Amino acid sequence: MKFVKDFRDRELAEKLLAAISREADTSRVYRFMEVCGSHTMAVSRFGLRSLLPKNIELVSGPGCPVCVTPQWEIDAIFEIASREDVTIVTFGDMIRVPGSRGESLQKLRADGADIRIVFSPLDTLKIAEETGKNTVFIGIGFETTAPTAAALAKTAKELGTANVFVAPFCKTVPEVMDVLLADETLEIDGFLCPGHVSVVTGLDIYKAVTAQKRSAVVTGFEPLDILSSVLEMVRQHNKGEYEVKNFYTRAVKNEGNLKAQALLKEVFYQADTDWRGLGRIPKSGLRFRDEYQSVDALAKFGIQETGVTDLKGCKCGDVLKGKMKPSACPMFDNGCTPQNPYGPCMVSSEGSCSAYYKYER
Amino acid sequence: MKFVKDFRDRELAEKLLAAISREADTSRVYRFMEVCGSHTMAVSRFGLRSLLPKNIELVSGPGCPVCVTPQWEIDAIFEIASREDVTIVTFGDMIRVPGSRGESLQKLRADGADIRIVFSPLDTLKIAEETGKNTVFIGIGFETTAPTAAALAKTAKELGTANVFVAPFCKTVPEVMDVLLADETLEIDGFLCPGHVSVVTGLDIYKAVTAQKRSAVVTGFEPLDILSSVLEMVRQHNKGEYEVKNFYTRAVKNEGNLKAQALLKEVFYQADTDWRGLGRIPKSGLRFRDEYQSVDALAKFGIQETGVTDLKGCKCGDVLKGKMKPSACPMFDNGCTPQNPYGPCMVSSEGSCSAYYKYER
Amino acid sequence: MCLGFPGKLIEMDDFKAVVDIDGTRREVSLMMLPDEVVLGDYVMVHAGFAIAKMDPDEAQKTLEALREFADLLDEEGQL
Amino acid sequence: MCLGFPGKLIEMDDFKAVVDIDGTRREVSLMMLPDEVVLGDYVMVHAGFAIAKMDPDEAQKTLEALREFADLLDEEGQL
Amino acid sequence: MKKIGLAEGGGGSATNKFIKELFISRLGNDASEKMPDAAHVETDGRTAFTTDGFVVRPEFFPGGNIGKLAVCGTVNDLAVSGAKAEYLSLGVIIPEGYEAERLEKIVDAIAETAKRAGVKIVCGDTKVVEKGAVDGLFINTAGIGRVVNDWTVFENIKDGDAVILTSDMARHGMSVLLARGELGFEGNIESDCAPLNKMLEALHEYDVHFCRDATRGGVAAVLNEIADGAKKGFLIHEADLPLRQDVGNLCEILGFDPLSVANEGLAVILVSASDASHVIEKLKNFEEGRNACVVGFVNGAGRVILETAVGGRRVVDMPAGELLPRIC
Amino acid sequence: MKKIGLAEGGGGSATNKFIKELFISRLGNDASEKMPDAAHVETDGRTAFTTDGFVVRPEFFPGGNIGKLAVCGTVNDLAVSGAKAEYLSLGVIIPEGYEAERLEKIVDAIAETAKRAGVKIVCGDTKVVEKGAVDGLFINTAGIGRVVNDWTVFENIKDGDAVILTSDMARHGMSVLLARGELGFEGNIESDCAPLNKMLEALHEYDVHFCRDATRGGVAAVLNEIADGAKKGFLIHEADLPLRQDVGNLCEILGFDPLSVANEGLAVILVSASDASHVIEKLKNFEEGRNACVVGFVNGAGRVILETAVGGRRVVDMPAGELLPRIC
Ligand code: SF4
Ligand code: SF4
Ligand SMILES: [Mg+2]
Ligand SMILES: [Mg+2]
Ligand SMILES: [Mg+2]
Ligand SMILES: [Mg+2]
Ligand SMILES: [Mg+2]
Ligand SMILES: [Mg+2]
Ligand SMILES: [Mg+2]
Ligand SMILES: [Mg+2]
Ligand SMILES: [Mg+2]
Ligand SMILES: [Mg+2]
Repeated sequence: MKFVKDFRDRELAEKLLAAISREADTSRVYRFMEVCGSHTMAVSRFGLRSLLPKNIELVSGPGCPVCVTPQWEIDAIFEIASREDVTIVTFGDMIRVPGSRGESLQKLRADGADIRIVFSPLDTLKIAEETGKNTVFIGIGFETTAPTAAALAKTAKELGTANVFVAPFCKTVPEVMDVLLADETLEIDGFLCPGHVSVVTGLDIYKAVTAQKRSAVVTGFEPLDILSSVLEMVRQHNKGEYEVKNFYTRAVKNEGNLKAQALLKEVFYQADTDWRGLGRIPKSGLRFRDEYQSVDALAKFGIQETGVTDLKGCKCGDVLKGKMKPSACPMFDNGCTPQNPYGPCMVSSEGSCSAYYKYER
Repeated sequence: MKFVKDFRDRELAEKLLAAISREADTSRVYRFMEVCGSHTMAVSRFGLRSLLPKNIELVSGPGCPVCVTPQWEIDAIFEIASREDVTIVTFGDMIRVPGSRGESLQKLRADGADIRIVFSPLDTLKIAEETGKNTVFIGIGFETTAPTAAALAKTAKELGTANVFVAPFCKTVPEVMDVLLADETLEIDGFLCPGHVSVVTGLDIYKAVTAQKRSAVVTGFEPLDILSSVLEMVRQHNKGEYEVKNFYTRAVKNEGNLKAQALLKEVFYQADTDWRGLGRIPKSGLRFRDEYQSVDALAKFGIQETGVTDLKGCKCGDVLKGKMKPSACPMFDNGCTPQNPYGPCMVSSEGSCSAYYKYER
Repeated sequence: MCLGFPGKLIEMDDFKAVVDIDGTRREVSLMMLPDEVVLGDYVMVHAGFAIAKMDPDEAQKTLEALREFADLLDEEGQL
Repeated sequence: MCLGFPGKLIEMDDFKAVVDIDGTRREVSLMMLPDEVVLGDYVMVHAGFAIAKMDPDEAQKTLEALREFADLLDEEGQL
Repeated sequence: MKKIGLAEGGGGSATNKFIKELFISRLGNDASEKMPDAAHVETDGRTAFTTDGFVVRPEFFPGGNIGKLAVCGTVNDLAVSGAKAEYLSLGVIIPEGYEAERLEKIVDAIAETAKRAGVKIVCGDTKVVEKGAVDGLFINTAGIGRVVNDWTVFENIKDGDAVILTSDMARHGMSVLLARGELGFEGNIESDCAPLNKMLEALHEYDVHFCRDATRGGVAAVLNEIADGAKKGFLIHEADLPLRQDVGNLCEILGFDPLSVANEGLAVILVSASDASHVIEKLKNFEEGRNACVVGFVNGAGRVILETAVGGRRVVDMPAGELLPRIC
Repeated sequence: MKKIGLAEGGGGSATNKFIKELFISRLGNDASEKMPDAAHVETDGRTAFTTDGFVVRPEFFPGGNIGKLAVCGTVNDLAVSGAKAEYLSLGVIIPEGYEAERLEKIVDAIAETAKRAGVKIVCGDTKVVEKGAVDGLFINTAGIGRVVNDWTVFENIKDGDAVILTSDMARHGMSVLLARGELGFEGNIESDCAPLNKMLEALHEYDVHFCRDATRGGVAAVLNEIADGAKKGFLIHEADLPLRQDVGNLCEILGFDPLSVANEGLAVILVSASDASHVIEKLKNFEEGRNACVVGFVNGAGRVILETAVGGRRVVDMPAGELLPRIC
């Protein structure tokens, strides 16, 4: 793929690794967080952790949407999915997420629920037309994906489609970063900032990071993107000078995608929402504005926020904050595996626990 | 089965056959018609034709309801069956009946039509409740079956069921017998009269037969019933004295079943109808009275009588009148077989042509 | 025209009954049956309806007539 | 968080386009794309939407910087 | 209530676990335990090979279930061909959402019947298909066995050969019809579904001219197939046909000819008339053969003729397809 | 447009006609023409026996159809086990109303593929099921063949053995995914579906330690099964993995690991490192093996390790089940 292949060059990667080894101070530990689950996946998939010096730790952050969706939202989805007259439309990521009673969309489908996996939220429209049933798109994700859910809602509304609904469970990055930064026990030196979220948001949202003397590098998902960003963060820390950097200039503009930002603002407002493991975070979620009541699955199905009731024994909260490695959770590979996930971090293949299980165990 | 086994006694049968052989005048031919298709089936199934003397011919009459249903009624059924929102409920007899374009309920079902085979018309109610679709019972048959269709119509009406309909294609025996008797070319000496039709109608309907110096014996469907009736008819002819006889007294009362007769009168009126091969016969069909419009499939689906347009080349008309043996039809076993029936007499397994094909070819 | 079979009444209310045929059972409607019946009676069943009470005496009479006729033939030595 | 891929625009109207990825094609919505694009341009696709025009100059710059840096290392003999 | 999901069919660890726990633990043997691509077994000389698909609904019926049937059907096809049934394959197609417990019962029946028949299930395959793709379980079995004699040769059939039915007729078809419940009848008819191989193997000491099991299409289909293949005819005596009273009655009520109704534990055997009584005696030593009897003889004509209970004669034709209950 | 009806499955004359005209005329041979209960064929010594069910949707996809697949799958299972594929059974489950012409195309593909593979279809079975019972055709094939060598023995695997893939990966899975059309992608990926038996038979002159075809679950599943069964590990080099660019891209776009995607014409072969180049050379003589290459080696550890394109290492785990396209 163009824009991809060049950024996987082994020779350059080796040189970056050599530079990192050379420049990293062996007397200290560098802890960098991949905010984005896709960064976590890329790190694992390319085996980058095995290449980095031992004193550079990459920890996974809150950027797997499936992982941070609270139990009550997941249970609400299952409740809707169990209705006879409903078709659920979802990304593949949601299929294996376990509910509080062990159910999942996969199991509900086996029980007869009508559940469709799509690549684009817009595919919902065609499915709704075909089935004639109430068709509910499960909107999860961050600023990258949220506009696509907004686009579906807006299109359905404009078309006057009566049977398309969107479950508004998208979340926003700046607010959760604020929470992480506000945690005094958080031992993170820098953030690999999510490349595609940044395509939409632009760079300003990371100022709070560098203000706290932590590095923030917006970057892509290829080995050279990640390794050069790690090197940059090592250097910033060695120098003690912190600055938001854009290492993904081929896609990310400083101001972000203004059209997508406008779409988000038009359709959603920022509401206090619950994050698995992180609790309720003010203004961190996207709920429908009143004008979009007619496509709001929460309104249609009378879903009530029941608050955070997390899974007993699951340490996702600590894992997401970078306080605990997945393998340190007592359930890891002991009642919680990708085949039979207990906590949501094990479900999404980019969830911290799943990625650890698959590639690092 | 009680009331059955005793009437299959081989020894008695042989004695009856011996008596028939002895009493039948070898210088003449006796031609008796089984009015009822079930008699035709019984004659074939027990191989009675092979046992009777050559000069006693049993010919099949108009008593196979599938056989005499005109093409337009069959096509109308197929038209209803092809509708998306319809479930057809039928006796198994109708499944293979070919339409004017080669279609059949069997083929329509293979194409996706919802077609259910039942033992009782009342089973329609349960199916209608389960599917919620417009559920149409195909009412074919004579006076034995017509009251069961009437009972369904009446029950559905009383229950206020909105999705149960009956196609009123039942016919009556006296009127068709009148037509046969009026045909001067008809060479039939006597009639084996339908046992179960007579259970409902009683015996009076056969007076016209004996008035014409033809015998009429109401009888059951076991070998001894049939053979003793043949013997009786031979004797009546030999004596030249004709009298309606009831050889099925274990089931048939002289006055018939008054309750069933009343039910028929309440629900249906006698309308001129078309008979395959016999043309339009005044007052020979049962159509719904106005009070039963709400369950009348003809009204519901706007079915128009299009008149008789019979199958080219099919000699069913002559076969039904006893003027032609099935094997004399040029299509018999030559484009028309039970596996691939062209005309309706080949479809019903009690149809004259089918019975001949299966057992006498 | 009309296949029928004689079934024995083994359960009954005002509107419907269950008939038994040597171990096989089916519900039948009584709404068309003109005769009084009791459990143990046989009815002719057609398309799920009892259409007549079967008369065992008449059956017996018919059979006896046939047998007498046969005996007569035997005596006459005509077989 | 957000898998994306760069696709080449090979068909286009005001609202949607078809992108090609080395022979595989998909329709994508353009309703969220802020940039002017022409056929042959590459866009970043996420969940069926073009979310950004890919900038080949920037990609080139990034790569050149990396290569220069590597050459520098070589020259320094630090590898 | 555990249900089978698509993951069990995806070909990864869930599939392997599912197959090991649900199938291999019940059916396992040396050849199958390591789940090789193909089992390697010992054969010698001529080998019989057959397959059948099983789609019966309902899956459970009096006298058996689809699993028992799947073993019997293939074992019997091997046995009637004159072979000693030895190894079976097992292919199962399972709809997403199928109850695990139900599947276990069926696999238990497979294991039990295979044991009773003395055959090993050495290879298998499971596929889980999307909910809605299928309304229940489908099973395929194939079987191989050592040919002892070839009982499939039409040319061996001689005029005068006795026609033996090893069991009474029509029980399977009528049992399943009752179990379907659609026509509103209830009864006590059990399917005759049984492995016939042990019994038929005992006949290799006799000169069996031909043998075939009378499954779909019943005895009528088998006799017509033979008549067609061997250019021979049959005279069969209705009075001698083994038929349970309730089975015969139900056939009559619905307008079926019991000769055309399916069996799953009935073989038609042709032997010389002089061997017939010995063969019958041998058959009667087995539970499955206790109703065995001679029902007629081969003759030169090309048709199957039935002498009826009252002495008349009629043709027994090849059944035309689906059996349809009649009312008129 | 002729359609298949229930009568074709009823077991009477309609069924026999249907089987003769649609199947036997295309697939017929001495063993099957008279439609015996079981075919009798010649075997000798050890026999390989395998079965597979085929439920692929859509039934037609670029590079093949369910019929071609049904022959390849079973032929390949025999071949990778070290046997010479000889005879196949064919079981088909057909929904009422299925288009006859479509079925004919599928049976034609079966006939053509069997011919190409040099195997005979000697026995079969068809079942027609009620409309609504199933959404399309299901096929089962079982196969038998003469064992030449046993390539299924985990104990024969040695540290240092070379891992050969006979073809590039993931084409079947991605071809079918595209053909399903559900995710809205279009492409030009053809399934790799092919009979590998002729090619694999040519390897019996070498000391093949182990062989398995990488179907459901892909190469990842096979390597993990071997690692599990043989208590061995693998080091595989991502840079050496044969993978067509468009196939790899589509996998990446959807978040799939191509190692976990199904193939239908790819075998994993383990030979000693010294034999590897000769085996590769031999494989490349065949169209199906033109992309054959060594992708890694067996080592002592119990895991499958991939050295990635940039030199990192990661575990290749057993795929967990259904492949799910990811977006996040
Ligand atoms: S291993 Fe499982 S239980 Fe533990 S934190 Fe991860 S997802 Fe939660
Ligand atoms: S043989 Fe066929 S075409 Fe001729 S009269 Fe009979 S049904 Fe009609
Ligand atoms: Mg991102
Ligand atoms: Mg009658
Ligand atoms: Mg295999
Ligand atoms: Mg078979
Ligand atoms: Mg069979
Ligand atoms: Mg398999
Ligand atoms: Mg058989
Ligand atoms: Mg196999
Ligand atoms: Mg296989
Ligand atoms: Mg078969």
